[in-house]
Amino acid sequence: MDAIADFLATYSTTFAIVGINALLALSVWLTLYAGQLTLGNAAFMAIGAYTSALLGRHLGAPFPLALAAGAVAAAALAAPLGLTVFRLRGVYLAIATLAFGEVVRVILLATPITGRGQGLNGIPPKTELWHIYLSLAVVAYVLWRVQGSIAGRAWAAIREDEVAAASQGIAVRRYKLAAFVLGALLAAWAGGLSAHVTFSIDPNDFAFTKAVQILVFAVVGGIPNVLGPVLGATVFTALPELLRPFKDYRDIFQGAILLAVIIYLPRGIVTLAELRKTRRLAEIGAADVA
Amino acid sequence: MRIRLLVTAATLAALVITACGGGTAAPSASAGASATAAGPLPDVKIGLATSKSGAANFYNPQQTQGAQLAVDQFNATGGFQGGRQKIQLIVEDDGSVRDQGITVFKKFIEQDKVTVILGPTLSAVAAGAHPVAQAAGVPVIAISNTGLGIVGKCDYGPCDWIFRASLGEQSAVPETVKAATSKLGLKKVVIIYGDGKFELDDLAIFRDAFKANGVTVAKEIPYRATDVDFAPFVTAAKAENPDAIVASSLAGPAGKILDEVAKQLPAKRVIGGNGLNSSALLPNANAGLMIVGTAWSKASTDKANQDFIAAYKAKYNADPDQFAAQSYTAMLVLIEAMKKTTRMSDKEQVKKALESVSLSATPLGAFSFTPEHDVKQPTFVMTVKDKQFVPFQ
Amino acid sequence: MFEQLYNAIFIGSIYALFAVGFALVFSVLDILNLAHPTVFMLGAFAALFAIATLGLPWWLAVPIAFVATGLFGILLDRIAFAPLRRRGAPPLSAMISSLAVTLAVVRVVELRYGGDFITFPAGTVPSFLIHVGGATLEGVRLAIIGLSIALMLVLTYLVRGTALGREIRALAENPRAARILGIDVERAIAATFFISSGLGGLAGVLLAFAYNSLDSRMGLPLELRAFTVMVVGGMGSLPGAVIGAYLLGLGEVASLVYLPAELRDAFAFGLLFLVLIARPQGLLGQRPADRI
Amino acid sequence: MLLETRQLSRTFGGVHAVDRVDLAVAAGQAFGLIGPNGAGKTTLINLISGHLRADGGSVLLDGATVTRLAPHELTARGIARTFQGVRLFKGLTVFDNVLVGRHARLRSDVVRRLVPRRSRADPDRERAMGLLERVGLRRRAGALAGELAYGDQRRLEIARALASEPRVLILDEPAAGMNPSESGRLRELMRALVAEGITIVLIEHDVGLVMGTCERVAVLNFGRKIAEGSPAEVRASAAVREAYLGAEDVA
Repeated sequence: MDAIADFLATYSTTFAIVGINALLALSVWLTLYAGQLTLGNAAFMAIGAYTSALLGRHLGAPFPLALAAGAVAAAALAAPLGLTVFRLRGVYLAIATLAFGEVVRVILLATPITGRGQGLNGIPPKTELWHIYLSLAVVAYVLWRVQGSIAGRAWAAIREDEVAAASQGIAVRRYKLAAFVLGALLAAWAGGLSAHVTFSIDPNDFAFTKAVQILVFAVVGGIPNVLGPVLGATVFTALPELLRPFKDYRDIFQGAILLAVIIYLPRGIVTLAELRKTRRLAEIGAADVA
Repeated sequence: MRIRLLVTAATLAALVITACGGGTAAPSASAGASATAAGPLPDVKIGLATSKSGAANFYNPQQTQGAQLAVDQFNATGGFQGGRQKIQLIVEDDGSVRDQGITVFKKFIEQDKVTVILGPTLSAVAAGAHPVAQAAGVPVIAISNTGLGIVGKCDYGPCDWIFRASLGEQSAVPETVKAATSKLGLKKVVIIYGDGKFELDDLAIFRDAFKANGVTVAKEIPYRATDVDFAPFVTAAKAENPDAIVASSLAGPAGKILDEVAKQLPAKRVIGGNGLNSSALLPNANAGLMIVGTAWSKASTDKANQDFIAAYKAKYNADPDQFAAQSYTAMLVLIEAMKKTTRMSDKEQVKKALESVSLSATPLGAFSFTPEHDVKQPTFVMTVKDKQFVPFQ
Repeated sequence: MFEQLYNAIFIGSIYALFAVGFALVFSVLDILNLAHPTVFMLGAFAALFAIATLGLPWWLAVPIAFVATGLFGILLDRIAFAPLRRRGAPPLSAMISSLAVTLAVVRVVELRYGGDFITFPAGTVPSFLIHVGGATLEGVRLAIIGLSIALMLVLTYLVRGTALGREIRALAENPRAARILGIDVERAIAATFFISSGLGGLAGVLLAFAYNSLDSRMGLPLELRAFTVMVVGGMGSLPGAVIGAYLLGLGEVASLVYLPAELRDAFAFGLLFLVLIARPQGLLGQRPADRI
Repeated sequence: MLLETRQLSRTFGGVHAVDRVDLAVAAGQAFGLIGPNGAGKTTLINLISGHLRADGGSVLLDGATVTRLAPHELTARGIARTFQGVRLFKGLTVFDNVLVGRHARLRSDVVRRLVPRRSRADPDRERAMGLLERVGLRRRAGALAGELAYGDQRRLEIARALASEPRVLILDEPAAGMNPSESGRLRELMRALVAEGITIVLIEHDVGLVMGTCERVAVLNFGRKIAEGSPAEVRASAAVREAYLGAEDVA
C-alpha cells in the first residue's frame, strides 16, 4: 500500500502533465477535426497561464475564476484572429498561427508585468489532480458527444471539402471560427491549470516546440475520435519517464517510437483500439445486404 | 472499447512501475561490505538531480562525477558512525525541463526517501523543483544555480530548506566589475544580453555593479536565443565607442561575441558573468579577451584544490571543471555537516548543521553559508591564457 | 552603416542557403521538413569529422560535408518520407516523422561530441582579415558570401537548364502527370533531397567556419526563419526564398539599428503574419488557383 | 419565375466569363444549359449558388434578390447543387454524406446529445436512408464515400443535394463518366424529380440528354447567352449552329 502511495506521490506531477497534455491535445484535435492545421495553441496556452497566474497574484482572484478569465481572454483574442486567418489553409494556416504564437511570445519576453524572460516564479500550486482529470473527463465527454452531432458532422464535412460543405447549407466560416475559438479556450484552460502545477512559467515554455508537441500528441494519438488525442498525450508524456532505464539513449528510443507510430499506424495509436469499430461498420453493411 | 481503455491504462501504469523500479535499483551491496561488530546501518541516501539530457546536458558528466568522487572518497574511509553507515548517491536526469525536474524531486522524496537533494542543474528547473522540497522539508543544496531568487528571498515564499553552494552572480559580478574597472580604467561600457532568465538576472546585476563603480552603461543591446550571427550586435555596440563590452550571455553566444569584438573592436576586453566560465570557450582563439568572476580556479595552488584535481583525473581520466568542483565541494560540505549530527538521516538536524558548517579548505577555498543560506567563498576573477583559466591581473 | 549592410548580406547568405533547400523540398513534395535544421548541424559535424578525425584540410572538408549531408538527405527520405508517400499520407505526418528523426539524430551527435559547443582543432579553419576604411572584413565571411551566391546561381541553372531540373519542376507541378510522362519520380525525389540537404549542410559548415563553433542544436534557430523566408518569398519559390532570405537579413539588422530593442522580433513575426494575410502567395509565389 | 438572373456578369482578369446573362427558370421546369467548353456555364452556376461573387447584375429566387448571399444561405432558401467532377466528403460514410446534405433542415442537437438517452427512431436518418434507396446506394450506406465507383459517387452527390429538400436542383454535368444504362436511369430520376415539383437546372455536355429531358434550353458562348427556347427552337437557331452545333456533333 505504501509503495502505491509513494508511487502516486512521486508521479503526481507526471499524472498532472499527462492530463494537461491530453487537454491540449484535445484542443488541437478540435481544430484538426474541422480541417484546420493550427500551431497557435501554445500561445493560447500561454495566455491562459499568464492571465490566471497574474490575476491570482495581483488581484487575489479565486482559482476557478482566474482559470475562466484566462480561457475567456484567449477566446476573445482567438475570435478576431480566426476571422483574419479564415481564408488560409493547410501549411499557410499553420505558419500564420505560428507567427501569431511568436508575436505573443515576444510580447511576453518584453513586458515587465509578465516578468520578461525571467517569467513568473512562485505561482502557488493550486491545481489538484482532480481538477485536471475532471476537466479532461468533461471535455472528452462533450467532444465525444459533439463529434456525433450535427455540428460534429459539419466540422468533418468542412475538413473534407469546404466548398461542398458550404453547398450543404453549412455556415463554413462560423463553424471554423467556433472550432478555432473553442480550441483556444480549451488550450488556455489547460494553460491555466499547468501554470499552477509547476510553480513557474516563462515564455520559452510556450515556444514553437510546445506548439509542435501538442500537434504530435493529437496526430500520433489519432484524429478519428477523442480517444486518440488522449492516448497520444498519455503515451508521449509518459514516454520520457518510461524510457528512463535507457538513460542516455532515451531521446533515440523516443524518436524511433514516434517514427514507427507515424509510419505503421497511419491513423494513430487509437487504431489499435479502433479495430472493433471498423468491424461493426462492416457488419452494418452486411446486414443491409440481407 | 471501455474495457480496452482500462486495460491500456493498467498496462501503462504497470509499465511506469516496472520502469521506475528498473531505473532506481539501488546498489545496496556496499552496506554489507563494511560490517562491523555492531552491524551496518542502512545507507544515507542523497539525491542528485541533474540535466543529463536536454538543452543543458553539457554540464554533465562533470556535475555528476564531482559529487560521485566525494561520495566514493568518503565511503572508502568507512563512512559515518564508525564505519557503519555509508552514503548512497542516487542520480536522476531532469531532461533540462521543469516538470521532469519536479518529478525527480518527488521521486527522491517519496520513493527513495533521501535525506538531502543536490541540484537541479538549471535555475528555470529549480524554480519548479525547489518548492517541492521546501514543502516537504527536505534540505536542498543548489550546485549550479547562480541567478536571483534561489535562496534568501524566493518568489514562492519561505525557502529556508534551500542552500546554495554555487557562487551567485550577486557575489561574483560585483567583484569582477570592481577588478575590471580599476585595472582597465573603464568609463563607458555596452552590455549585450540574451533573453533568458540567467542572462536577464545577470543584466540587472551588471547594471547595479557598474553604477556602484561609477561606470556609464552607454547602451544595452538585447539578442534572442535564436540569433545566429552576432556581428550586428557588436557593430551596434561599436557605434557607442565603449571601453569594454559586457556579455551577459551563456557560453555559446559569448564565444561569438568574443570573436566579433576581436575583429571589430581590437584591444577591447569582454567582461562576462558565469556564462563565460565554461571550458568549452577555452579553445576559442579570442578567449584571452574575457574577464570573468568564477567560483573556482584550476590554477589555485591550495592543497585541497590540487588534491581534488589529481583525484578527479585519476578516477575519470579527464580534467575537472567548475561544475565538478562545485558539486564535489557541496558534497564535502554536506558530509561535514552530517558528521555533526547524531542521526544522518534526520533532515532537521542536517539543515541545522548545514547552517553552521564551515570548511577552511575546499577546492573552492574557505567555504560556509551566509544566514540567507547563500554560499560564502572567495571569487576568482579570471581570464584565459594558453587555453587555461588564469587569474586576471 | 556599411558594416551593418555587410553583416546583413552575410547572414542573408546563410539564411538563403538554408532556406533554399527547405523551399525546394516544400515545392516538390509539399513537406515542411523539420529535419532540415538537423541536416544543417550534421553538415558542420561532417566537416569536423573530416578535419579532426580524418585529418583533411578545410577545403576538402567542405565538399565532403556537402556530399555527406546530401546522402543523409536521401536516407532521411527513405526512412521518414518514402513510407508515408507510398500510402498518400497527409503532409502533416511527414512533418512529424521528420521531427522524430531530428530527436534521435541530435542525440546521437550529442553522445559522440557532447552537448556543449565545440571548435575545430586550432589552425584548421582559415582566417584572415581585410581592412576597408574603418571596417574590418573577414576573409572567410567574404568567401562565404561569394560561395553562397555562386551556389545559388548553380542551383538556378540546375533547376532551369538541365534535364534533371525539368524533371524536378514537372514533379513539383504535378506528380501524377510527371509519373505518366515517364519521369522516374523516386529518382527525381532522391535528387531533390540530395540537393536540398547538401545545401543545408553546406550552410551549416560555413556558419561553423565563420565562428569556429558548432553544437548539436545550432540548426534550431533557423527553423522559424526558414518559414519566414518561405512565406515572404512565396511558398516553394526558389528565387523567392533567396530574396526573402536577404530581406530577412536586412530586416533583422535594420530593426536592430532603428527599432527599440524589445520590438525587434515582434516586428519580424508581425510582418510575417501580415504578409500571410495580405499576400499569402508571397512576393514571387503564384496564387493558388481558385478551387472551383 | 422561380429562379432568374438579370444581366449577371463576372470577369476574370479582363475576360468576360459571364457577360450580362438573363435567365428565367419557371417552377417545376427542367431547364437545360449548354454551350461549348469554356462558355461560362460553370461560372454562371457558381454565381447562382453563391460560390462566386457577381461583378454586376442580380440573381432572384422567387422574386427576391439573393445575389449577395453566401452558399449556405442559398441552400437554406432552397438551392442545392452538385459539382462538376464530384465533390463528396470522401472520408465520411455514404450515409453521413447524405446526413450532412440535410444540414440546412436540421436544428442543433449538441445540447440534446449531452444527455445520454436511448436512441429513438430518427425521421432524419430514415429520410436519408430513403434517399439512398432511391439512388440505389442503400447497401453501401456504411462504406466510405471515397470507396464508391465513379457512377455511384455521382448518384450519391445527387442524393446528398436532395437531402436539403431543394426547390431548385442544379446539376453540373451529372452524366459525365456514366455508361448509357446509368445515364438512362439518371434521366428517369430527373423526370421523377420534376414530377414531384422540383425545378432542375441541368448543365450537360451530353446534348442528347439535355434535349431529351429539358423543356427549355439556354445556350452560352463566350459568356453570352446566344439562344434560348424549346429544344426544337434552339436546334433551329442559326447562332447556335454557327457557334456550337457546327463545331460538335449533335447526337
